[in-house]
Amino acid sequence: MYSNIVIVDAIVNTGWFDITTLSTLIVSIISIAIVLYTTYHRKSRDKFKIREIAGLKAVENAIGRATEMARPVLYTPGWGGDIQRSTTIASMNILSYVAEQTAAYGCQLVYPTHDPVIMTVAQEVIKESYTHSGYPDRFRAEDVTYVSSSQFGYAAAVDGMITRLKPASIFLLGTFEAESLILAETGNSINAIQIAGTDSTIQLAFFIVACDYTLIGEELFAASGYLSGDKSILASVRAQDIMKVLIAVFLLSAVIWETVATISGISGGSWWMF
Amino acid sequence: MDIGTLIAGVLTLAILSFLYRDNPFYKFAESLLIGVSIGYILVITFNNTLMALLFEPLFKESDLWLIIPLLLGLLMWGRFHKKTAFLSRISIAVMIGSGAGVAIPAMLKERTLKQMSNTVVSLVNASGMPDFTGIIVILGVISYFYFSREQKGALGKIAKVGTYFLMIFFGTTFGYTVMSRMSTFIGRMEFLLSDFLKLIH
Amino acid sequence: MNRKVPLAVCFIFGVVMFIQYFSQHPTARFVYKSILDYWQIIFAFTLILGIISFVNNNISQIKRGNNTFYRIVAISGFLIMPVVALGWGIKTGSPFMWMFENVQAPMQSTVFALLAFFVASASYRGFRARSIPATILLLSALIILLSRSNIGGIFSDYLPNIADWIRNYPSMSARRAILIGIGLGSLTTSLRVIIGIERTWLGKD
Amino acid sequence: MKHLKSRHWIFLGLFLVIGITMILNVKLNVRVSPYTQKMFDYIDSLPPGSILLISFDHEASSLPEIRPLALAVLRHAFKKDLRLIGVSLLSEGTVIGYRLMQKTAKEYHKVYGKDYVYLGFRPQYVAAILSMGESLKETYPQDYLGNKYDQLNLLKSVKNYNNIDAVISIADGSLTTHWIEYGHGRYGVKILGAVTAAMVTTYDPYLASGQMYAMTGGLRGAAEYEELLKISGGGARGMLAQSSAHLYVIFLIIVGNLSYFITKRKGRK
Repeated sequence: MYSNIVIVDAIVNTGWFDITTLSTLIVSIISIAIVLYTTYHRKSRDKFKIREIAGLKAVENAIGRATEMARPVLYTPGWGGDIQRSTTIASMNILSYVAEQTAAYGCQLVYPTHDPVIMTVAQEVIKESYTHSGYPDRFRAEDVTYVSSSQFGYAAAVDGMITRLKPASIFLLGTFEAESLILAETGNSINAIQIAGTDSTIQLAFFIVACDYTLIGEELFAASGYLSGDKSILASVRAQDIMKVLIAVFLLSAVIWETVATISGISGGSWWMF
Repeated sequence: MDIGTLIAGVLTLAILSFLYRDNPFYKFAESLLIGVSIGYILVITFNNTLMALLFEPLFKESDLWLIIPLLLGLLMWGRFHKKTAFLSRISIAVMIGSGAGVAIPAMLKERTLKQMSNTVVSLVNASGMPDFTGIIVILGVISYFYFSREQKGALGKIAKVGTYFLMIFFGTTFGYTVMSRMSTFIGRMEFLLSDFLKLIH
Repeated sequence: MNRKVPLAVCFIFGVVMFIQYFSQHPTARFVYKSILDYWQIIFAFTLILGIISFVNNNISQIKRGNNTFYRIVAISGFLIMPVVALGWGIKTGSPFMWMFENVQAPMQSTVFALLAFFVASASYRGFRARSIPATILLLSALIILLSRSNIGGIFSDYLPNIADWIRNYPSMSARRAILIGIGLGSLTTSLRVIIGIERTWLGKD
Repeated sequence: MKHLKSRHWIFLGLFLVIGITMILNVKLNVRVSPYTQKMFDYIDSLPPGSILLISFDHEASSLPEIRPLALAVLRHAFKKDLRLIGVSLLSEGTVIGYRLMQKTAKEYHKVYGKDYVYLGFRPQYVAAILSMGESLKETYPQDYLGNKYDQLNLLKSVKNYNNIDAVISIADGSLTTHWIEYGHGRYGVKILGAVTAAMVTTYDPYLASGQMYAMTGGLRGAAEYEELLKISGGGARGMLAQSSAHLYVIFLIIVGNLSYFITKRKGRK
């Protein structure tokens, strides 16, 4: 125990560079290079086309439906995230698209959240989207509300909103925890169309069962790129795909290496361990 | 019965009444819950963050570095006025930027690299039995999340296998979560039946 | 100006926080810890904005005669907590903690407990063997549920073993794959934020 | 009766199933899973005086499921004369954590400050975890009761995670992930989890990869733990209701599918 402390202290107190993070640094640099390449290399950027994601078509339909029924659209980013989280950022992108649509159709957009910082950013995003689509006067700041930072205070509040406002469409996009099914089932009881998407793997199971469309994990990030329509944002989806091919190659070779090592009984070293 | 248990019991029933439909009891409980929980977070944040992290070290120990976060916090209040509202973007930029900076290496290491390393196992395990699950699943699911091409042909087939495995995962999770949710309700029932109604001991 | 300064700030803080990950030097640790404290402090100030929006919304609803009673309940619920905290402190046994333990906590647990019912109705409605994937979902959920029920040993040891196998191999591998993907998604999103391509948070151009 | 929808009947059914089985108050035997066994064995193997950091990473809402589990783990630790430091990453877990520690400490006649301390809550979990890795004292200059850090005997030898044998995260959500990713990832401290059943699959990959050392989950985990400790608690009491509720859900799935296929067939004719 004591010698451990000495070693750790030695690492902590001396050099500027922590050698144990070397592999992460190398992979980070490679990944950053790939993203920068796909973003700034015009040719590869313009060629790229993203495949269709089922949930995305539904977004427009959902807003259309709300307009026809003259009922609001409810959008909430879940209780689990804060503004620093990449899922929240991805959700903001989709929100910006949805807000432009609801502005154009003159449909009310309600956005309850548990985090005051998310609230301020969402107000900004929605307001600007309304201005962008030419209807700044349709924006109502009180529709973007802070409800409560407590998980089930938030769930109870959003549940109340769903039962009373009876939104025609509900977007559950962001980081969700246990409140996911409370919201999704309440949404179901008023027959709303529900589009969900999250990186919280557990809640995905509930969304798949209870919602009409679910963006699974990474699809949420891809969708945010797709809907923003921004080429340089889409380029990072391409970057992710390139990395996935590299990962597949890496995994296959490592598995073959390890299998050969097991069969031959000669250990080849674990070079794939990070 | 003490007054606390009585209140807790009545409020518990009020919330449960939502299962029938929205009603005045639920509305009352909901409003109270929202109000009280916001009050709670205000007190706790004031105590644990503003006092402990900012005011005490700044004013008692004169830790002048803390003027920076104090200013960043005050910039958020720029939003009270239209003309100064843009100032809050600087504080938000600090949060979003630094959050992104932390996330890149941390997510890469813990989510991607570690999980990759752990997928690598020999196709023949120690007892000589073949073991393909790990690799098939990972390749299948990764190809499901491959966005550059339509899911047709070979890619489509692999992606389909991926979908099946995703469904197994979702099913398993659902199964386990049913357990958890039932436990929570059982716990509430235990409170109602023993502490509140005194039907069981 | 309104956009350039925040974008520059975002870039600088992003790069600094990225670099510090690879260093254990005391200066790097200090910078890191300080910035994490900033998050909390900024949050605390912003909470006031959130609360003002909450109070304003309720007051304007009261003025419009919209659900006046419930709005008053919400506002008084909110006011009572800081008041009792100022009066008697927030230690265990104080009125503040009494409110938390007898009003807030039981209601929260009960909202959570509603999930048991929603799980039941979702199982009835959502688990239909409509397609092959849906059937797979259904079967794996059923196996787990059966294996975790414990009624007089009706089910032999086989079922828990099968369930454990599903959990440890196919299910876990699928989750790993999702995690790998999410890691990549977060990476690219974060990078876009730092280099300023991703600026939705600033509003549209 | 007219406005009762199928949903309402399902709800009523569940209410009755759980209500009746609980009033019956029958105890079932449980088979101890290898996961719970590993957790138990680890804590059992620690020499007396070892220090565990218990993190109450849950909200008040999940107390019904968390409480039996937390009690079982705390009782085990106190029984083995381990020393405990309590913290909380969610403000709502704070008072609950304190109450649970206080209650179990009293059962085993443990002294505050010597055998256990409670440091309380720090917001922003990632920040809190990392800051404890640097210095526990700087993160918590005072304990929950307002005592200065240095005045507490137990904490005198504790600087950071290096002086702690393991962290047990008692969680109802994904906070344990942060313990794993930052506490273990960055500082190499051993992480154990006592989590709700819903979270079990989330942590499987971490458990398999060794990033998390051991884990036990749910009311069922609590019942297993109680069995190992040879005590009776809330875990075992709820097992019949739990199993009946599972069977009820299975029944609903089957009925749902039958009605689906019957309507489909009718539609075809």
